[in-house]
Parts: sequence; C-alpha cells; structure tokens
Amino acid sequence: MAIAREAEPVGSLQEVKEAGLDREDLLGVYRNMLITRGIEERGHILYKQGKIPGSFYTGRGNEAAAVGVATAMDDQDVGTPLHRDMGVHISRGVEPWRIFAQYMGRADGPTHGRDGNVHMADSRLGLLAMVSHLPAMLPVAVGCALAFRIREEKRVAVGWFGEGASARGDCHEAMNLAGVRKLPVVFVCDNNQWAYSTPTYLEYATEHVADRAEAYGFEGVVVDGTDVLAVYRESRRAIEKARGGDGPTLIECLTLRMEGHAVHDDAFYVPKDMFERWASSDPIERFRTWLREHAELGDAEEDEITSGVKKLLNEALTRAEESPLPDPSSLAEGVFATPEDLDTPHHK
Amino acid sequence: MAIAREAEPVGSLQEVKEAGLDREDLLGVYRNMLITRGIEERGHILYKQGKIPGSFYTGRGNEAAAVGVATAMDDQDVGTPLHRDMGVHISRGVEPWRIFAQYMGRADGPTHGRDGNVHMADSRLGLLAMVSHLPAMLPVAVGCALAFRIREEKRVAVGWFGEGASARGDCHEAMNLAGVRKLPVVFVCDNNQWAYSTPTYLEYATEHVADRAEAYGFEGVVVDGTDVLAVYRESRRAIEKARGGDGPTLIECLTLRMEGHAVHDDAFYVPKDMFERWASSDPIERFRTWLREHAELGDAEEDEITSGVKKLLNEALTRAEESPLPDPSSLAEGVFATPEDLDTPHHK
Amino acid sequence: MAEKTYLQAISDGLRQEMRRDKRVFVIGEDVGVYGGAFKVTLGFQEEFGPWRVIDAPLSETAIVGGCTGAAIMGLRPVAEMQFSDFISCGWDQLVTVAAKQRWRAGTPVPMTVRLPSGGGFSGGPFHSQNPESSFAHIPGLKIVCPATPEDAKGLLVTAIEDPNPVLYFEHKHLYRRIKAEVPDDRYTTPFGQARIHREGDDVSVITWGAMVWTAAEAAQQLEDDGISVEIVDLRTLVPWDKKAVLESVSKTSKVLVLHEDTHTGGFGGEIAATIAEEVFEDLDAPVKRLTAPDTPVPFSPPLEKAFIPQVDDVASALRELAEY
Amino acid sequence: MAEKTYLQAISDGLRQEMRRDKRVFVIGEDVGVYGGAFKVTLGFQEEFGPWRVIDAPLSETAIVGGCTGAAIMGLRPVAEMQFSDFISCGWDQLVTVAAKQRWRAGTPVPMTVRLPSGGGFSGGPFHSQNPESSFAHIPGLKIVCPATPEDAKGLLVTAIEDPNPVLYFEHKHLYRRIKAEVPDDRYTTPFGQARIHREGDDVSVITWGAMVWTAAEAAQQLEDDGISVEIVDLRTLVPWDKKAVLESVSKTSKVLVLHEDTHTGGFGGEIAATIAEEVFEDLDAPVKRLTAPDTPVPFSPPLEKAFIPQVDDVASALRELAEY
Ligand SMILES: Cc1ncc(C[n+]2csc(CCOP(=O)(O)OP(=O)(O)O)c2C)c(N)n1
Ligand SMILES: Cc1ncc(C[n+]2csc(CCOP(=O)(O)OP(=O)(O)O)c2C)c(N)n1
Ligand SMILES: [Mg+2]
Ligand SMILES: [Mg+2]
Repeated sequence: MAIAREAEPVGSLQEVKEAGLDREDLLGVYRNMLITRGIEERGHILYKQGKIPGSFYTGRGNEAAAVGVATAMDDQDVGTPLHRDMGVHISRGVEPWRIFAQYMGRADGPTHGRDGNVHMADSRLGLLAMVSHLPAMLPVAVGCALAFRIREEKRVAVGWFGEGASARGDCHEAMNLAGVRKLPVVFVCDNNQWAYSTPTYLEYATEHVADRAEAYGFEGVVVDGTDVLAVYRESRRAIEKARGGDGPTLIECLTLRMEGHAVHDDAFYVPKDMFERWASSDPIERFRTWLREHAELGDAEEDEITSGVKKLLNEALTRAEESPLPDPSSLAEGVFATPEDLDTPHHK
Repeated sequence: MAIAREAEPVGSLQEVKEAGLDREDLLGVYRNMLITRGIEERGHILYKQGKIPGSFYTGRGNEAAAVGVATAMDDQDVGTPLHRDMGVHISRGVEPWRIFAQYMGRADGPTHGRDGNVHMADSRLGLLAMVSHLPAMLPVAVGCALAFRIREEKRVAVGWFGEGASARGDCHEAMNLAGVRKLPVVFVCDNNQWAYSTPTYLEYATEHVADRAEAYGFEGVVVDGTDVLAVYRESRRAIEKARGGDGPTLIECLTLRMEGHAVHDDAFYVPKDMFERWASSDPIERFRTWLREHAELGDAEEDEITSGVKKLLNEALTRAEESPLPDPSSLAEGVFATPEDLDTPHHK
Repeated sequence: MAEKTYLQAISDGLRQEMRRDKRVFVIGEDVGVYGGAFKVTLGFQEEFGPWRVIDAPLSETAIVGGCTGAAIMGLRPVAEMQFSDFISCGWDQLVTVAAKQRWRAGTPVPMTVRLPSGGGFSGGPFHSQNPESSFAHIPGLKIVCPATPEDAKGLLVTAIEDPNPVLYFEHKHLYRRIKAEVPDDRYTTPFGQARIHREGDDVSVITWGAMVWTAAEAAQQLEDDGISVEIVDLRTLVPWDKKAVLESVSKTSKVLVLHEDTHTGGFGGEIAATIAEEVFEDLDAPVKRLTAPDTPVPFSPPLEKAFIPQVDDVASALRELAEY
Repeated sequence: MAEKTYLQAISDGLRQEMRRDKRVFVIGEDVGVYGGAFKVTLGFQEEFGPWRVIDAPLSETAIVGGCTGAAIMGLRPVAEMQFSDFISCGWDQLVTVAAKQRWRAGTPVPMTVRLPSGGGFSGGPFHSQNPESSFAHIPGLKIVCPATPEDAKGLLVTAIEDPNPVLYFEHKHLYRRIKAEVPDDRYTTPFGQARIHREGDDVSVITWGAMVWTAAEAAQQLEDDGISVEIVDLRTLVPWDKKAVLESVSKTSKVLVLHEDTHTGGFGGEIAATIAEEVFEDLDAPVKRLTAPDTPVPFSPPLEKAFIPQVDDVASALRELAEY
C-alpha cells in the first residue's frame, strides 16, 4: 500500500511562473544541468587518462533531481548533498574548475587534495561536505535545522540520502528527531533504484521510501526525478512549509542510476531494458524538449548556452590542471581548528 | 492518523480456549504474574536493606504484557526480554532464587555477579541476556530469526523494546531487515508511556509506535498491556504467523510504568491522575477478577496459589542469601569462550 | 570562592556559560524537566527554556550528529550522554563526521559532549566504563578528564569555547565525593597542561580522573616509608602534556602509568611508549602500568574492587618501583 | 599447492569452509550477485544459494547484530564490511553486545567479520583506514591481520572456527599484489603465534599486515649496509604473541614498532609499552615507533605517500636505531 502522495508532472510555463521561476531562471536551470553532466562526463575522460586517483562516481540521470531541489532553496538555506548531487554544488555556485581540481587531488580543490570525488563543499555557499558513511549527514542536516529553530531563523536545511541508505539507523534517528520537534528540514531521497548492486526490494519493504514519512509524523511525496520542474515545485512547497514552521517533508525523487555504481562497475546486474526505458526519459533531454515546446527555446539560444557551457568547462579544466598537487609537508596541519576558523558566515 | 490495528479485549473462557489456553494454563499465567510481582516487590525490600548494590529496576504494571507474550511462545522459540520483562524469565522457567542471587551480585546468579538487575538470561531456556544499550538486542533477535530461516526451522524469535528506545537506529535496522526478508520475528513494544522522564510525544510523532510497522512492510497491533489474555491472543497470532512464514508483526503493549524509572526516581514528572487511572487497571487484579468471573477461581484455590507463591519466594530468598559472593580471583576468566562453551542446545 | 562538589562545579560552570553566551545550548536524554540523570542541569530548563535545554529522544546518533550540524551553524552545543557508555551509539558520528570535518573540509565543529564515566558503585558492565582511550586514538577529537572541582569548571568552559569536538569525561565517582574551593568568576583551564597534584622525588605517577585520588592516598601511605611520590594529573588526554610527563620522569627516573580503563590498548600504553622512546636514558626502572584487567566492568562489589585499581594496588606498584 | 593471490586465498578458504560446514554463511552488502566489492564471494551465491550468501540492506548495525544472534543460535556467520571503515556503524553492536556476551552471560558468539582495510590507492579518508587498534582495546574481541596468502587462508579458517567474535582485517593493498603458494587442503593457522618473516640480529621490527612487506623491502636495503633486520609479523593483535616479540627484542636489543594506523593510541603503543616494561634491561636503545601521523587518511597521492610509512621511512628509522 502506498501512503505517500504521488506528485503530478509539471505542465505549462504559467504553472512554472506561479511556482516562482521566470524564463531566465529556467534557462539557468537548464544551464546548471548541462554543467553538471558536462563535469561528470569530463571526469570520466580524466579518469581514463589516469588523472583521477582512486575511484570515480557520478550522478548521471540525477541532474534534474539535484538541480531542481537546489533551485528551490534560498540563499540562506543549507544542505548536505551526496555523491549523485553534483547539480546541487553547481546550482549553489561552486566553480567547476575547483571541482576538477578536487577530482584530481589538486591543491585548489575545495578539500586541497585531502578528500576526493564529490566529498567536498563550500560552506560559504551553505553546503556541508559529505562523508562516505551513508547517510551520516542526515543527523547533521537535522542539527542545522535545530540551530535555525533555536535561533528562530527562517532558514531550512535540506538533507539528501539514497534509497539504499534509508535502511540505516542514522536515517531513522534523524527523521524521528525532526518529526518530533517539527524542525525546518526537508529530506530528499535520491531513489535511483540501486544501492551499488542491490535492488530496492532488498533495501526496504514498502512501495516507496516516502511511505516512511508517516512513521515520523510528516508528509511523504514521490516525484519523477527526471522532471526538473516537478522536483522544483515539490521542493519549493516543502521548503516553504518547513520555513513556515510546519515541519519536515520527505521528497522521494525517482530516477535510475544511468551508470555503474562507480567507474569500475559495468552494472551487469541492471536489466538492459531498464536502462533503455529510463534513457528515453533523460532529464536533460526532457527539459530541453519542454523548453522548446513551452518556453520558446530556439536553436540559436540553445547553441549559445551549449557552447557557453563547453567553454566554461574547457577553461575550468585547463585551470584545474594548472593547479599544483598539495604539498606533503602540509599534511598534519588543521586536524584541529583554531578560533579564527570560526570566522565564517555560519559560525558567527 | 493511527495505522495499526487496535486489538479487542478478551471476553469469555471459550474464546481463550480457542486461543490455546486451558484452565490449568490460565492459573499458571496468574501464578507467573504473581511471582513476577513478588520478586520485584521483594527486590525493593532487599534494596532498602542495602543488599542490592547499584541501582534497581522493576516492571510493575508490565506483568501481563511480559507473561502474556512469553506464554504464547513455544519451547523452541527464543527471546530477548528487557528490564521490564521479568515475567518472561519467570514464564520460561527461571528459578526465582537465581534472580535474587543476581540482584545481590551473588555467585549463583545467572551472571555470577558479573552483571546486575535483569541483565541476565538462561540460554537453555531460549533467552538472551539484555545489554543496557537500548534497543541493541533487536538486531540480535532478528539474527536469531535469520538463523531459523536459514536452517528452515519452524522457530520464532521475540524481540522486546521500549517506546523510548524505538527512536534508536538499532530499532530501524532490525525491523527493516526483518521486513525485507520476512523473517520469523515478533517485535514487542513495552509502551509504558515514559522513557525515564521523557513523555511519548518527545520520543515519536505518530499516534502509536505500532503505526511504524507499515514502514517496514508488516502489520502493527496495539493491545492493552494490562489485559494478559489479549496480549496472549495477539502474541500467539503473531508468533504463529511468523512461524508460518508470513513475516514479522509489531505488537505494542500499552501500559503505564507504575513506579519511577528506577528505585531512586520518584517519578514526580508523571501526573498523579495518570497513576490513579492506570492503578485501576492493575494487570494482576484485572486478571484475578476475570478468573473469578469467567473461570470459577474461588477463595480456596486463590489462597493456595498465593501462599504457594509466597512460600516459593521466601525459600528462594533464603537460598539466594546463602549464595556466596563471587571469588575475585575469577574475574578475568571467560572473557573469551572456549570450544566447549559451544556445547549448548542452541550452538549445536 | 566557595566550596563546591565536583558535580556542582560542572553544573555552575555550564550555567554560567549559558548565561554569558546565548549560543550555548544543552541537549540530551532527560536533561530538561528531570535535570539529567545526575541532576547536572537541574533547573536549567526553567531558566533557559525548552529550546536551550532540549530533551532528546533516546537517539545518541541524532544527538551527536545534531550537535555537529548545530555547531557548524554557529551554535555551541553541549550534549549530555546519560552515561558515557552510551557514546558507543554515537561513535560513528563522532569519528566519521565531527572528528574529520575540519581537516577534510575546513569546517570546524565546536561542540562538547559531556560523558559521566567510571565505576565504583556497582554500575555493572554498561554504566561504569571509561571509554576515553578509544576516542583518544581518533585524530580530531579532544579528550578532557578533570579530577578536581576547579578543573571540572575551568576545563568545561574551555571545552565549550574550543572550536573542536571535545569529549568531556566527568567521573561519576567524584561527583559528590570530591569537594574543594572553586572560583565564582568565569575562568578557563587550558588544555594540554598537566597539573602536579603532588610533588615528589622518587617515583612519578602519571594518571587522570578518579585515579588521581587513589594515587594520592597511596602516595600518602608511601610517605610514611620515606618514599616521595610525584603525581602528574594529565587533565586532558588529547592534547596531553608530554613535556610535564617527561620532566617528571626525568626527575624521578621511575614511573607508574595508572588508569581505571582496561589494560590492552589503553591510553597508558601511549604514555608508557612515549616515555620509553623519549627519555629512555633517564629511566632507572621499567615503565610500569597499573590498570584494570582486560574484562568488562563487573557488577558485584568484590569483583568490582578487584577490577578498579585500589589504593593498595597502587601503593605496592609504587613500592616495587621504588625498590627496583 | 598452487600460487594464489592474497585475495584468492581468502576466497578459497571461505568457500572451502562453507562447503565443509553448513553452519557457515556469508552476509554483507553486495556479496551475492555482485560477489562483493572486491569479488571475494564471486560465484558463492550460485553455489550456496541466497540464504547462505545474503545481500544485506545498507545496515551495518543489523549485519553485526544479526550475526550475533545467528551465531548464538549455532550458525557461523561471516559478515563482510564493504570497507573496514564502515565498521564504525557497527561499533556499538560489537563492543556492547558481541564482545561482552561470553563474559557476562556465558553465551559465546562465534562470528567473523571480514574487513577490507588499509590504504595505498587514494581511497581517501573513508576507504583507507586501519581501525584495528580501536577494537584491540575492547576485551572480548579477537583481531586478525594476515600479511601473506597462506596466513590469509589459515587465519580465516581459524577465525570461523573460533567460538568468539573475530575481526579479520584483510589489507586491500595486498589483495592482488601479494602472491604465494597456498596449500590446497584445509588448515588452520593458530591465533597468537607470530611469524618470523625474516630473521636478523641487529634490529627487530614488530609489525603486521601490509607493513610486513614495507619492512621487508627496507630490511633488504639495510642488508646491503651490513645491518641485519629481524621482522616479526604479529598475524593477530588479540591475542598478540608477547613471547615472540620479547624474544626477538631480547636478541637484537633494538626495536622498531611499525604500523599503518595513526600514531596516538595506536596498538604500537601497547607493544612498545610492553617491551619497555618487560625487557627493559635488554634494551640498548629507546623503543621506537613508526606510524602514520595523527590525521585522517588523505586522498591525493603525494599526501597519501606522506601519510603511509614508506620503505625509505622504515629504512631510515632502522638505520637510526642501528646506529644508536
Ligand atoms: C555506512 C555505509 N556502508 C556502506 C557503504 C558503501 N556504499 C557506498 S555507496 C553504497 C550504495 C548506496 O546506495 P544508495 O543509498 O541507494 O545511494 P546511491 O549510491 O545509489 O546513490 C554503498 C553500500 C557506505 N558508503 N556507507
Ligand atoms: C542507548 C541508550 N541510551 C540511554 C540509555 C539510558 N536509559 C536507560 S532506560 C532509558 C529509558 C528507556 O525508555 P523506554 O525505551 O521507553 O523503556 P522503559 O525503561 O520505559 O521500559 C534510558 C534513556 C540506555 N539504556 N541506552
Ligand atoms: Mg540508490
Ligand atoms: Mg518506556
């Protein structure tokens, strides 16, 4: 029995305007999705060139979900995006060259080569760097919301988690505390139907992950994660609801992980037709079509956006490759913070 | 919105017979409830006499829930009872003198003075000794069920937890695994409405704890925990369902913790009228009345039972007090098991 | 200045800090109406309200993780574990998120976790542990173990002020047993500076927490035999005052490392190894350790007495060293 | 007898044991269809079916707690952590339930947890750790760290047979790098017996896991300079072979304790302290430790190289000792 609400797809430009996005915004969303995918595609190439140490993870298929949610956040809101959520970093304004530098373990990456992949965040943009342990950032996101509640600020925290990670205790404790205290937090489940090689029915026994929200006293919504506008609309609703003091929402974005778990994984265990089915609902292509049909996106404008993104990424890549490797003598610095470190927008 | 089923109280002797208990069984249940309360009442006296080191916890008000569930278990079933569930140990046949010895830290207690209170169990009777950390025994109970499933045995594991402890990650991970794999386990929530001084609305945001069962794909039932026969009936159903391969059930037994959290706590935070209301539904008195009304329990027979219990407990106390304190030189023994230790009914 | 118990010193220090700094809040199980299992926060909720003295659900992971988030957002959370034993349920959050966030991502996590720890009153295996050694091994966590009322207050204030996750182990067996003068005004006691609890020339004892007092009684015994014992109270394990320890050892050339936690892999090993590495030439005797044995903490009094190092155990270890 | 990688030795040992003993089952994330993140259980589910090779939800607590229950019910669970780092999420179950159950309640818990550990390939802070020291401090857990293919198989079989919770740390950097002859038949390698990886007279190295090979390369370097190095591979940390260590140290009178885990509170401290306490008179030099620094494990290659002790680091530490 499904308990959660199933969200409708978004139709007209008018509807989108009512939800708070004008045409300029929509093109920005499209651009962010392109950048997101472009970064990860170039990451693949870098990896094959041997320039990325360790492993390499992407969020192909999840661009709409990530960008859609991030677009619905206000500047002062904060979030804890995960390894499929590059689009969140991009939407919040992280410079692509820093991300390439991060991938390659360079000194100018957000973690200065200390961590890899999307294990990074710019706290000045309201993002907290993920840890590998899933979903350990959910209690942390709830803690941010708790701070907002204590200070009576009208800010919202957004915590991401995968459908696989929903099985862990951290997910439960975080949602329960948030529900009990009606904290201003929105939980976003990136349900890409696989946890590494594990299918959803071995991770949870409900129809939807969002069906769990009831168990914590708040609403659950399932949304098509390839429909960026629907994701945006539902996120905006949930965020404003949280901001208004009406507590958490669990939004489940349904997608398919369009690649292996990481670069080494060929995803042999995913049925071929599943990939085919979801490929026909590619989030970027889908939004592009919508923009052409509903927002008069023409060839020229599209070319401009596409080539702008290409240029941005090419320059970013060059700049990142110029970034030096970190100095080994710096290794032991900064295990402990100094009082000056507290001099950031959030800590003040 | 309540999701769980609310169980009806039990009516006639006939109904009870159909549920599997004859008159002899019923008197046994009554006797076990009396022994349970008697042990804990005497424990209080021992404590005041300075004979119990450390703290002292009881389950007053929970006798029906504990004995009711345990009575529904078959011999080969196993369980992980908690600090309010003395009735489970009694129903499974633990000798009271051993419990007194445990309370007093004597060598003949089940843990030989190594642990205290109800932190004990006789594994030959299918019980596993609780740890303090709540509800850490739930994943363990699920592991027992997993073993039964792997070996294709028709056995069931019963895992207890408090409504407060339902907030912890262990509860979630245990229930989720059990739900996903439809394991033969029954989860029993001793909902005594307080977690130490914390009221239920600060622990969970649903109406009932049992409402959560849906989130794990199985049924939740709320039962009046002062009605031993209703508890028995629901437990029996759930246990037989699990035994039949139809997966877990969450049974929530609603009671009130009729004393402080432990002996040092006067429960000033519990509204007086709450105590009064629940005192009028004392599980032992309630069952006694039922037995007199429906099962022809007369004065003589009642006296016989009561005095039998008194005698048993007096003798138990004497025997326990004769038990020596443990020998300090034994302290370091048995941190690690030897192969011979595996020579128990369960390990073979 | 007034005489206060160790418990009062903690409570007063915390209250004072909450009055001074609105960013400080308390969260834990039963810390509100009940005032905490040991009544450290008694009356706090009345004074500071339910959003600065927060009764948490039974959720150590949410408490620790929640404090991490709130700290990053600029508050100064003080979490209470009901017993330090239960921090095992917050282990992952502490070691995975809080401890590594500054080094990895540049994000400081200024939070304090209060942990009532230690045995001595038949708390049994789950209400008596001293888990400081496990955490002292994790880079990024600071570890505080006050022994006196004055330090209890001063180190708590420093912990709250510190921009890092600090585990503040308050020994339950000192709560009401140890009383001393405590300054009324706010003050901080620096981390990483040991305190010479007692000066002496023949043997050094390196210890912390409740064992400081056990060592002091033993030292008293030895004084009668003409053996002069120096007691170094580390106060904090991370950072630990290597300099003070090595100086004391170089002076006496004999050392006993003493702790209430179990032996193998206990923090005493770190101290003993450092001494053996750095002042090897100054030593006139093996570096001796006296600790609890490698078992869980037992419940029954005779067992617990055999588990926790007693005054006589310390005295005979010191005598042995002195005679070496 | 055939040449096998360390990884194959683990896989073959486990498969053999599952064929022999129906009580043995495997549970972990992606161990079934996928064969585990490192393919140790590749093909197992086809052979043994989905109820002896169980794909668990992403739930380390349920995995560890579940194994505890299944072990008590008489099975012989072998849990796989996808990376040893994630055992932090099962910490409480291990230290609170599994480790203490035998001593407290007389109930043995015969389970094995396999933990792919260690760095060397830019896994970063959460896929490279060596958490053995944290667990070695907890009474009731056995800790195994094989360095060779032969030991990898023999110690795994012993672990499964052992009536206690055993943490079996398999070093990922040895998986495909280290090959050697491994007996085909079933055999057990006893716990608590160190292996002399290389005999020598001038300096002893006490180590385990991947560092055995780093030490071996360094020893080779030193041989050219006429310095003879003895390498003691502990194989198991709990129990650890004190006798073999002390004998080696007494023979060479100089010792380097080496590990890949971080310094403060690492198990090297325990070993160094024991040496300083028990064979103090035989020492001709301070007990030296060489370890990773007190930071998380870095991702970028130059940082990781600075973090993990390298052959040259070991060689110069040994030279320093030899010249003392
Ligand atoms: C606590 C923990 N255990 C295991 C892992 C290893 N691991 C990394 S990703 C992954 C699957 C995650 O699945 P899901 O939550 O659905 O996220 P997805 O990768 O599909 O986005 C696993 C098991 C981990 N990161 N954290
Ligand atoms: C993990 C953990 N945290 C804290 C405690 C301390 N503690 C002991 S009992 C208790 C309240 C438990 O409430 P509930 O689960 O409702 O059980 P009850 O005692 O009411 O039967 C608490 C907080 C504990 N035992 N375990
Ligand atoms: Mg997924
Ligand atoms: Mg309760």
